[in-house]
Amino acid sequence: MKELHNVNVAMRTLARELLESGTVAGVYGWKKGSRPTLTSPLYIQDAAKADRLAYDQYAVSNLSALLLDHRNNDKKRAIFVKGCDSRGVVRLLQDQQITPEQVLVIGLPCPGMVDEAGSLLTKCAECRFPNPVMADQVLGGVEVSKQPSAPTGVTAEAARKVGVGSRAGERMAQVAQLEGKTAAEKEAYWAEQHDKCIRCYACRNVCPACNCRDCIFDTEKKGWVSKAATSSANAFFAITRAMHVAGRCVDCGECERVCPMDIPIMTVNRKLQQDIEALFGPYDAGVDETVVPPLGRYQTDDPEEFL
Amino acid sequence: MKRIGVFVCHCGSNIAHTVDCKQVADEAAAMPGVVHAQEYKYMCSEPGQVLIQEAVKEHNLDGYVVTACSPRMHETTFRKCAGRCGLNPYMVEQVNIREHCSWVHADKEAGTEKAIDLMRMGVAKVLKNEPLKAATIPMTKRALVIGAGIAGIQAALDIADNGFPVTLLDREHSIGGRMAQIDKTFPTLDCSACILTPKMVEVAQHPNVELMTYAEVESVGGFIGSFDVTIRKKARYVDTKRCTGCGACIQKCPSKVPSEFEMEMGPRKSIYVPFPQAVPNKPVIDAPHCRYLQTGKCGICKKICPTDAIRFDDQDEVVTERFGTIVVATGYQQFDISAYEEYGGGRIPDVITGMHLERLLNASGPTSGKIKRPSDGKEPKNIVFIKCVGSRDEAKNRPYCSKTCCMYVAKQATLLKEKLPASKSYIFYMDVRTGGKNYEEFYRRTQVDYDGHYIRGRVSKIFQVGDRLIVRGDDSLLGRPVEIEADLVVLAAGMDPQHDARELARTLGIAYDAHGWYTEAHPKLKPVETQTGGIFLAGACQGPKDIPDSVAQGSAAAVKASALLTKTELTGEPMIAQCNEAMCSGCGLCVTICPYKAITRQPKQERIHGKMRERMVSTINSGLCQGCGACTVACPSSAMNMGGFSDEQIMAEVDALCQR
Amino acid sequence: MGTVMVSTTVDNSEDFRRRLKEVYGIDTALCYQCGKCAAGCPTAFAMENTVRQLIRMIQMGLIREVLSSYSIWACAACETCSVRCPREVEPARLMESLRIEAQRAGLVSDKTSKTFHDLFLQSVEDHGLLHEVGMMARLNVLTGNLFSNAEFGPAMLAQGKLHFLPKKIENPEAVARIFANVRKKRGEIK
Amino acid sequence: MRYGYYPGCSLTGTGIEYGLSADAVIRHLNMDMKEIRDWNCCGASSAHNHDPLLSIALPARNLALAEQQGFREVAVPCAACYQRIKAAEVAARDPLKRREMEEVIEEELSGAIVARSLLEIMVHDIDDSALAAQIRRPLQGLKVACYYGCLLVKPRAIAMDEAENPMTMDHLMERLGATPVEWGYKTECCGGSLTLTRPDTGVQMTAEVLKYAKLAGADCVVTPCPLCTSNLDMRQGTAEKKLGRSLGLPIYYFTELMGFAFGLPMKTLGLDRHFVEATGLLQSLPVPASG
Amino acid sequence: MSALSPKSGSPADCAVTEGHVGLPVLDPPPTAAPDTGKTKNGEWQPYIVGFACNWCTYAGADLAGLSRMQYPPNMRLVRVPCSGRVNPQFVLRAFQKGADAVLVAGCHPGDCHYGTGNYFTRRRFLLMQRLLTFMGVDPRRFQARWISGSEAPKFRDVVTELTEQVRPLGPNRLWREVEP
Repeated sequence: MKELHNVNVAMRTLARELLESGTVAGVYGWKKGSRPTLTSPLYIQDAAKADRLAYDQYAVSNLSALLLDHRNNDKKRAIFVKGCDSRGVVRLLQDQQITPEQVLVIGLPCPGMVDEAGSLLTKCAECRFPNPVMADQVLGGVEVSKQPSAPTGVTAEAARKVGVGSRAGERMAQVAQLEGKTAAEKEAYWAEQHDKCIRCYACRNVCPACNCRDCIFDTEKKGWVSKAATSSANAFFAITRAMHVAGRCVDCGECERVCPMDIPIMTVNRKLQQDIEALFGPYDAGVDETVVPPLGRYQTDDPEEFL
Repeated sequence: MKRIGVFVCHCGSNIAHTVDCKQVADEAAAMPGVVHAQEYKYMCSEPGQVLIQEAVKEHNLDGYVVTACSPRMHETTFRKCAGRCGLNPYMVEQVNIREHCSWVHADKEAGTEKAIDLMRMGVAKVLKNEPLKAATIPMTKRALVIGAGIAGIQAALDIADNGFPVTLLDREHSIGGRMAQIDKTFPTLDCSACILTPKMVEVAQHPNVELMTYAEVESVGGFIGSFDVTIRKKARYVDTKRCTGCGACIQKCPSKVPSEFEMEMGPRKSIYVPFPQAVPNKPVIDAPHCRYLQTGKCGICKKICPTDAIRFDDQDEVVTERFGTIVVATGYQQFDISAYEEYGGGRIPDVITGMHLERLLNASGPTSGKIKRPSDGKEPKNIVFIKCVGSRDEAKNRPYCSKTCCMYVAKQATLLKEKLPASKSYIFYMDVRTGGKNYEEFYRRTQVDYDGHYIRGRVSKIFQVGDRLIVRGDDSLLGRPVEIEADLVVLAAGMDPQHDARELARTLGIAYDAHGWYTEAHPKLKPVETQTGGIFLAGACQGPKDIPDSVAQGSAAAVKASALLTKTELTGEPMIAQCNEAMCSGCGLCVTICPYKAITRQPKQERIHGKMRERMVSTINSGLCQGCGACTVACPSSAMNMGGFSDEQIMAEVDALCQR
Repeated sequence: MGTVMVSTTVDNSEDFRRRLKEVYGIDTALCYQCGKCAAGCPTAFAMENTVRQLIRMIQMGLIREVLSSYSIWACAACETCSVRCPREVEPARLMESLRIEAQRAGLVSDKTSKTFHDLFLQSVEDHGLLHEVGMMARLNVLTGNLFSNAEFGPAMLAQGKLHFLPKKIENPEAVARIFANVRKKRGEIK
Repeated sequence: MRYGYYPGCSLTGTGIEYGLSADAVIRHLNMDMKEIRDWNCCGASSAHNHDPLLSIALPARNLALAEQQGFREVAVPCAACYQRIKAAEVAARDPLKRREMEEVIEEELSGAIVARSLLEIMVHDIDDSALAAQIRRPLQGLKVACYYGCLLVKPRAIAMDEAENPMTMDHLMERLGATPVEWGYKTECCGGSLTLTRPDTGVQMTAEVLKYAKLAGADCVVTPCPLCTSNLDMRQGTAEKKLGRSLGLPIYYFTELMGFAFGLPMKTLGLDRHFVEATGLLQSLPVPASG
Repeated sequence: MSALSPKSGSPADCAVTEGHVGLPVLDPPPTAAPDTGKTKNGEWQPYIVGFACNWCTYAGADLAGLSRMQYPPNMRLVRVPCSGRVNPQFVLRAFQKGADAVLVAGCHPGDCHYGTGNYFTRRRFLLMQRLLTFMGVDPRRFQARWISGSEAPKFRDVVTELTEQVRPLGPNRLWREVEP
């Protein structure tokens, strides 16, 4: 992508400098994969490898959860972020899993991510935060913004052309469509989805909000739920996962992307986002780390339905 | 597997009437883990308890279930019973087959079935019970009262009379608070100073009371039983040990400053006591206004002082002291009328507040009790009172009623009529609220005997034309706008929390509402307690209050504080949160949700991949935790658990109920 | 003065109050009748019922009386009441909504005001701008006060304040379409 | 370009002297300001009595045009226009409302553009020294009653200054050398919106405003609003009859006084186009010693 | 495939495929655990698990007993210190183990013994209720109520209503654990 040429050069230079100077112990970014349409995560600790860094419209992976590997480490790591990724970093900061001293966030302009066929990902069409919500540095002229905003930086025009954010108003369409169904239809739909789950936990592993040291689905000790992939246990897993990230999900869509069974996980997350907004007022997780997530606070005049 | 006993109580026929107790016992005996099951007429009776104790010994029980009445009734009984035979009291569960079963169901078959389910639930739970022990925390037998207004004075006196040492702290250099500024008190019209001054002297002379004036709380650490309070004693520039309070320095001081106590309607000196009856009656130097401290020239006070008490090199002193309990009595401040631009925003000299009028009425005030209006010293004829200024006004973010204004306006109108018989008081009100003993009667006298002219409506605007004030209001009873040409307007300014109330609350770790009033633990049943153990509230810091209410609350808070001080140590709740530090990721979600601030993130040293690392984990203060369990649900990894109501116990109960 | 059958009037007017809330965002239940609005109202002297009383009448269900009152047309929309209202009822916006509702209900008592506003908007719809002279002249004709304000004519002419021919903006159709679109949204056809 | 200028309908008609003096002052100060092309009437003071949507849609088109033409702010001299345009700007901050507005005006609206009154721009954006440098004839000894009217300061959501005791114009007058009087009628309504429909009511209100200005010892009244001015100026004679006393208070736009202080010719400023003679008072002011 | 999926696939894939619509609720698999609600005279009875806070609802239930109020024997109460102690996972657990309905009950907001616990309960379960409904659970099967220590009649009515609301729904088989 020609708009990103200079950004790529700058990324490599910056990474090299950061590693050479010892400012950071490692850098999270992407590299070109085996196919032109594949841009996959890369972690480098060696300045010599900085030239492998690459960033384009296929760099869909959100790297923020990888920072958890170093959560009890004093050394600093640099991470390149798109708008959606930056919210994952804020998630980790707010959850106190990393400290600002442990991470150097470098914001990038997002051209809108595309699939192999070159069409814009739905999540990008629905994107409200194409710009980093926080960054220590930025490349490509992108502007940091804690408000929903239009794409900025060198790819702003390209992003606008492919329609980044153009369907932000319709983010809840899938939720609304399901809400319109009968209880029996919903039950059948979700039963089918839950039955597919193989409990690989890929969704959890990639999620910046799933940052527990010990996940309740890994420990048998308390016996919350069986590890077997039965419909019952899968439903328990799906709902519990959703409730654990309720009000904390940063809407990056990685869980659904990595699901090998194509379970519409984000539909559940979006449903919760929608209800949280309707019940407790507007809230975007992973934007402002000083605002406590909605389930960690209350208003005495919250909606009352339990009378 | 644990060895469990089950004891089925008949409660006479109360239970046995609808529940086949024998069947319950039989079913129990068949359960895995149950080694003994027995029924008896009255389990709570002495023979019943003996029976349990013998069974515990005989069958070597690890725990037992009593199926009987409500645990709210006899849980303590059966726990103590266990304690007497060497069993940990928390290895006992009681299930309710009376209130929740036999009394509410007539069908014996259904009743028995339900009783069996509940019994199974109890057995399943007790199999997961762990012995619990309450932590004890030492009690420092000393109280701190913050704020020495009438509520704080009363609280300090009562604690001291109960025999405990108490420190009474105020940031001003005299105690007395707002009440000292007030002229006369409703509804009796006795002079405020006449009833307050004796109390001020009494508290100052009480052997159990230490006065700490001109001092502020900087930080509070610790918890109930041992609060470590850091206090800044501000520099007074006067050695109180040498000073005799003769007042020579005050007389000779050449620098005059508007007196805060007199609402800036009269002067004070730079070395001053705020009012003549001040306690302690020893002056301080107001450094920003002192000529010597600012310019190095003057020093007259030092020259004239007969006891050489002036210390220009005095410094703030910071001390940390330990107290077992704290009473917060920081009071209120008068609402700042500058928010009411439509009433001149404080710029019109003859538009004053209620407290200004108190000082004008007071014989020792700036006008020696003569009613002179501030602009030209003229005696006013037409006086307008406006109520609910900074009260019941959502647009000014003061939706609440300040509670005292209706009465103080009635009082002031009465006093004005006494002082100026030719004057006329017009009182704009929305509702007249006179709940209180002899209050309504007082209001009636203001209207009937003292010619108070009440007009129902709010005033929209006041503006000045020449030396007159044009007051435009609505008479909603008449249905027409009205205009009054007034000489003096008194805004019945409401009560605000102290400007720094929130800051102090955060220091103390107590809750406050949207406006900054401190929140009591329960609006009805715990009116002087806070959510933080060992900290109590007295007076207007909790919400607008008049003098009688403040005094009553001061005494109430003192009783609560004294009750704590009688103990040498406090026993905590045994059923409290427990953190599994190995699982805890230190995210702090539990910290924000805990109503008692019992959870803190603490560093934990740990060997990770062969290296010593430090990571943060949640730590529970067993003295503060009350066992609500909110943290257990906030914790996604369920590192947080709760003794007596653990995840495992509750799951076992659910399983037992369902898997029949 | 007749007795108000409150149980009937209040009940029958629920819909109107709900409409005020939903369409205009005005909740009359907020009002505690302090009268600060009326007391500061510069046109109260020209009203048969003050704004406070109008709100009370709405609370009590006297809707027809309110909509057909002259008072709502005497309001100068100065917003003083809204600025001072302690309960944030926004009486000025209420008066505005009552004027709109009065037109909807065909209960306009002040025909001059209605004619003025109609002519004003007609001028804007036609030209994209207000043509002051044209509007005033037509107002006088339609209200039968042929020479109202005419005394100022010669002086204004001399001062260059009167233009007899209406000006137009470059693209008056764009403005006309705004009117048409609003009508479409309201389900009205002109 | 920073400011898009929105003159509004009155500034070529009843408020022509406002138009002339504003033009002259803007040009004199060499401000980064240009008229918005093809602007339309904002709908004041009728649209809001007709339909809430129409009342924000009419001004919204001007905001959209200003955005398209690359302006960052809209400068509005007329107080009535300011109130309506600001209301549209505030409404457009709500995405749902903005969408509705876009549908009606058939133009895109980003919601980012800001409407400001010419008065606040003159006071806040032009620094003291730059203004002082322009003053040739300070208004020494001129006692002015600053009359803001309603529309710039009410309701709160659109207010450019405090509603009861605004000071923006007072500060400007002080900087021009005049002495603003303290008075209670700065924002009391003059009845401008009623003059055509209920002239009696209107004139009564006008008379009250003028009376209190006179009582406060003012030599003249200064305003930022063409409706107020035409009312206070044109109907002063009727008001005098109503009050039974003569007033003789010239009514100035703040831009006229700025222009005069800058030394611009009275004619350029439209000072000869008043009902109440307005040139004499200014000419009587002491002339500063030259040099 | 859903709206967010970056992988290929047409939006039509999002919808429930036609074959599902109109099908009855999942047929119980042959190995499903028996219905928990026992039959009485051959008639199925709803089985309800209730979580009650110690200070209000449990006390309200005690008062109902003291007042000898009669209500259906279909609910079993689990005592918890505070409704804020009720983990949504307990609710799921009850459904897995065969409960036909679940009730969470506590003090009225503002009256929490611990000050703030039930405010969090309210937020948590407002949300969970909507999520469960979204997943096809009949909202009558999961309810929350505020019942104070003095509201014995309310406790009686809630139990009665809940029982009667669930009865026509039949046994809940959604998410029921299959016995090994």
